[in-house]
Amino acid sequence: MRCQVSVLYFARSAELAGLRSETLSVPRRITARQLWDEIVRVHPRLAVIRDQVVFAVQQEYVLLGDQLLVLLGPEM
Amino acid sequence: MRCQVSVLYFARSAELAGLRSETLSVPRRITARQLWDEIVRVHPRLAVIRDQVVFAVQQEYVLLGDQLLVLLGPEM
Amino acid sequence: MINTYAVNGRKFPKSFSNEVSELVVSPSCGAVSLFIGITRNNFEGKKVIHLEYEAYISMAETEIKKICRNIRQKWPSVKHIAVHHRLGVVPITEASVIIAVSSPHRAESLEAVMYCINTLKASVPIWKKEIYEDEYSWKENKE
Amino acid sequence: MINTYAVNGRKFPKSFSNEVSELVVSPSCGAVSLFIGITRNNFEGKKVIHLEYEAYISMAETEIKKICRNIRQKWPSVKHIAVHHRLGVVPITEASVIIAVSSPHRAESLEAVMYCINTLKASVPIWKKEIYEDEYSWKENKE
Repeated sequence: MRCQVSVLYFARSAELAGLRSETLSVPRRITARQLWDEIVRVHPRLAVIRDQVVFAVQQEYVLLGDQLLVLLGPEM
Repeated sequence: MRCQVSVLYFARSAELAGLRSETLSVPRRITARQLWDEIVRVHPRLAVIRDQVVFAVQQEYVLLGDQLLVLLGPEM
Repeated sequence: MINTYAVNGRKFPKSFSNEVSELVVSPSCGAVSLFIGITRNNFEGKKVIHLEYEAYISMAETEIKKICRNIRQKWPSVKHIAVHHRLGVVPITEASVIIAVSSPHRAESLEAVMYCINTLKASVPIWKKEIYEDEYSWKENKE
Repeated sequence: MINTYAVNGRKFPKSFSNEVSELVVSPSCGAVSLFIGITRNNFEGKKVIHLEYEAYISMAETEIKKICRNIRQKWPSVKHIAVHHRLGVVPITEASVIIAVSSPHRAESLEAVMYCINTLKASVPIWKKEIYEDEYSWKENKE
């Protein structure tokens, strides 16, 4: 099962992605690291900031690890 | 040998002494404690603040102890 | 007890630090402490032309709310807290962030302001772009 | 590097905290920290009507000069220091003392302001008379 998530980009990530927000379709059951990888698949230039990126889901910071995300709202 | 010193009173000590400054004649060789005692002899009401008084000679704080003061200037 | 906070592109008016400090004054408080973060003209020896701030505004405000909550837990006597962060271009010698905290005695407001700016820099999603003479660099807002 | 200090009976003008913070702003400084000491309406449960400050002015300025010297030894990166203490009657919610310190990075100005107000209270010959509804009390300026 997939769901639509709204992705916001800020600062350098917005410059690398070339846009500030978009909607992506991703699996509903997904880890933080897998979600990042999905995003990098769409925007390969983001790969360079993997080690510095600050990542938040539903306005909560998450590490790029194996924890499973609960994607509910439209916002990520 | 005695010398003239100018004594300034502030806050509660000014209220107790009933004046804000005066000139006293005191021995030139005198300890801090003796100097305080000379002042209290002139203004007995000051005795009550002995334990709280902040005492400065030539703009330097001194404790009411046995150290000998060097009275040079007119100001104490 | 009032928390005032704002993260937006509005330029701080002249004497804004005064306005912010007046926001937190209270008859029961003997102390107001302020911190003002200002664009400075250099970073690690490079000449900075100006800074440009960008935020995830709604999340930034949520994080500032958390900081206010933590301050009130750590220093229950703190009365009012005000946090204002400007976004967009901030020229040299102009303020980008102003924090003010009031409390009955001085220690609490001083410590709370220090905690507030340090935690804001560490946890609030605001980024700054340092514009040098011929290049620029995006930073987390840590410095 | 400028030290500005004054201990006198002049009432602080409106937006004085702003003026004092502007005194210390410098293009090389990213941080200005301020402390404002204010007359509050109570002391140990007693209702305070106003405070009255008195100082041994020349010695107070000498002691403040010493504090500035110590700040520059402890935090060599500190740029400007401003210390203003008002004397005479200070009504509730009005400021009696304003301290501002600038530095390139925030830690130094924050720590220096904290040191400055703590040391000022401990070592500068300024006394305050707390006027209650039906009595008064002279204090060293420690609180």
